Amino acid sequence: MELKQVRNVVEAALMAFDEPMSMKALVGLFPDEEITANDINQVLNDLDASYQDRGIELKKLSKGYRLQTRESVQPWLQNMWQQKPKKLSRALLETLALIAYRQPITRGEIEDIRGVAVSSKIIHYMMDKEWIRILGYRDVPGKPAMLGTTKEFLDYFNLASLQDLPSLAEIKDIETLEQELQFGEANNENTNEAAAADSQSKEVQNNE
Amino acid sequence: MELKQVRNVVEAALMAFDEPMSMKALVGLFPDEEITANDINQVLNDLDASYQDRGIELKKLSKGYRLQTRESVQPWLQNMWQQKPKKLSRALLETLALIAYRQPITRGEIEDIRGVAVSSKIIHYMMDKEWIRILGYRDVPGKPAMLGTTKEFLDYFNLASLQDLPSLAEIKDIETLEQELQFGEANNENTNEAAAADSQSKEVQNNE
Amino acid sequence: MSEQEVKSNPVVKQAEMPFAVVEGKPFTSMPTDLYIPPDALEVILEAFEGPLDLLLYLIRRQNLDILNIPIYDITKQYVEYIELMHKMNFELAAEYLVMAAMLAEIKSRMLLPKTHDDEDSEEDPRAELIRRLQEYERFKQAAEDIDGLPRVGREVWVAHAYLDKQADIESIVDITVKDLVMAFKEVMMRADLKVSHAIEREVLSVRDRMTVVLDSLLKAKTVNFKSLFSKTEGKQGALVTFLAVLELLKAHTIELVQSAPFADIYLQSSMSEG
Repeated sequence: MELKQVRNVVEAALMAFDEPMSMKALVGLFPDEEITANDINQVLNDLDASYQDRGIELKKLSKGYRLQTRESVQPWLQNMWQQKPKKLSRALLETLALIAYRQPITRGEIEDIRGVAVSSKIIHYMMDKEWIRILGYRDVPGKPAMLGTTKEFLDYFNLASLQDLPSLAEIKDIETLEQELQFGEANNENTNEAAAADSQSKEVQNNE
Repeated sequence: MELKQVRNVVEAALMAFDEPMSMKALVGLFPDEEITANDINQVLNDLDASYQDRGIELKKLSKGYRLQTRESVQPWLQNMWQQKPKKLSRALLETLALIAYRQPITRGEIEDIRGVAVSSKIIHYMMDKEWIRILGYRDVPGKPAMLGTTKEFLDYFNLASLQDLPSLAEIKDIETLEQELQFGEANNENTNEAAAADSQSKEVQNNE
Repeated sequence: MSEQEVKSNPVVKQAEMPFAVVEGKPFTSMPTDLYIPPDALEVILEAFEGPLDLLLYLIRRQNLDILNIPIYDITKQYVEYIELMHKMNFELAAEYLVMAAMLAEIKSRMLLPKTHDDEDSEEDPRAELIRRLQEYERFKQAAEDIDGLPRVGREVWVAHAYLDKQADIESIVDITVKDLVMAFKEVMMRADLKVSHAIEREVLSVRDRMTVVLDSLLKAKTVNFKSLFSKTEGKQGALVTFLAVLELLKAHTIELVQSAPFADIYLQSSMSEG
């Protein structure tokens, strides 16, 4: 079987199935031919190159490969739909962020950090979307469920792995913190001084 | 706007949209540019020509244009659903589980427990499979239908009666077991926040 | 914004905070002083994701560094917000009150003179608050970052081509009893422990019997109560059936009818005439 034919089958398969396709699934398209993962890789590279100049791209996600439209054509494509995509609430996004960056995490821990109760509705919504799942139960009183994100979460947010999440802002360590506190204590009613300290620390944050 | 760019947008739109797209819808992608049906026609001809040698084709239907896989690649694509039985969605599984364990149960009660609406599609699917049936109607406002499982349901799951479903105590055992398994996993993953994703994606690669 | 009884607070430095708003309300920024138009209070409180968020807002509004919170000013402002909300009979989440108490405590501890003995053991009372604020702020930022990621259905769409015979895929499903059990376990755990207390073998057998009883009512309009019982099942079976009937009665699913005292009792569906 010629590689060109393999390429056509792989391209058609990627478009025919809505879920990302793993390398195994792609090799599995050819049970009767001797097609290796190497061949598939070459074909995927070819396809990727052929999409360079187009409105679609080949994306590698955690579960496998997916063909999707490029962000650059989004302004036109959004004209196709009557309704705007649903906005996610800040409460949901903050909860999701905590689960993504801090998994495995319990609901109580999320509430500690956010300082407010987490509504069951939000948890259920994300479970239903299969963005989060129960990883197990912590062996403490009440056996709280430990939550984590799923591959569907990565797919939906167009990430290959959790490492592709935007990096979390640094937190100042306690020693620096205490030094600054002691330094600033005498001036704590002086907003000008505080503002100066602020602009300094902003620079630091920008460098991070 | 260059025709090449128009072509990229049209191609991406045809791939992104589930239904055939009418000429009107295609022209409607460009509300701010002066793109005519003639331009779109030319672009569609170009696209059609570029697919001549590929696994996909542009098809004109009564409702509009649709991209579809060619019959010539069908034999390979068939291999996909032999190797990968489709998993039922979590929403369906949970709904079915609640009906099995809590029958007779109304849709509203299922929604209360799950915290999200139950889609009619899921109910219809299970009715179609004859896994569930309407046992009667509750005499409360709205006269909701009470759902229960069928003999076909028992057959499908190889159960002699509902009492053969594992009890809560037995579920607990499974749970403890899984928890122990997952605890080990979670601890490994927890050493570094991002490592969780890494091992997730590694798992996938190993499975491939 | 209405002009009535505007009171400005001299401590507050006015600084622009970008603030996107809500429900056709014309404001484009958060109020720059402590005055909030009464009808906007709810909208504004909803804009905050809890006490830490409100506190962060108060700090950022003045271009202050979290690390150097002027605890006196901030506490005063925070408490004024809370009091205002109280005055409006606004149902205030407990978390806001807890934070007010915490701020008041920090404030009072900072007023106490420090002895030399304390210096090593006691850290600045603000430290814990600052740690929490920093921690919250980084996840607030992370939430915004995640919101900015390209999403399926918003910035990108999955490319697909139509494939015939998709029905074939639908027809092949693969679930086992274990999938079902795990799904049940998960949904019940999520629904809180209070709901899941009652699923034991006995209850399931009652549920099973409820289905059997309803099934007999699908076949006939009325069913003789006696006919539900059979000697071969023994006492246990009779009890299960009886409990099933009680459950169905409780749920307004069936009703019992009797034509005369001591006559046979019949079951019928509550809906049979409706």
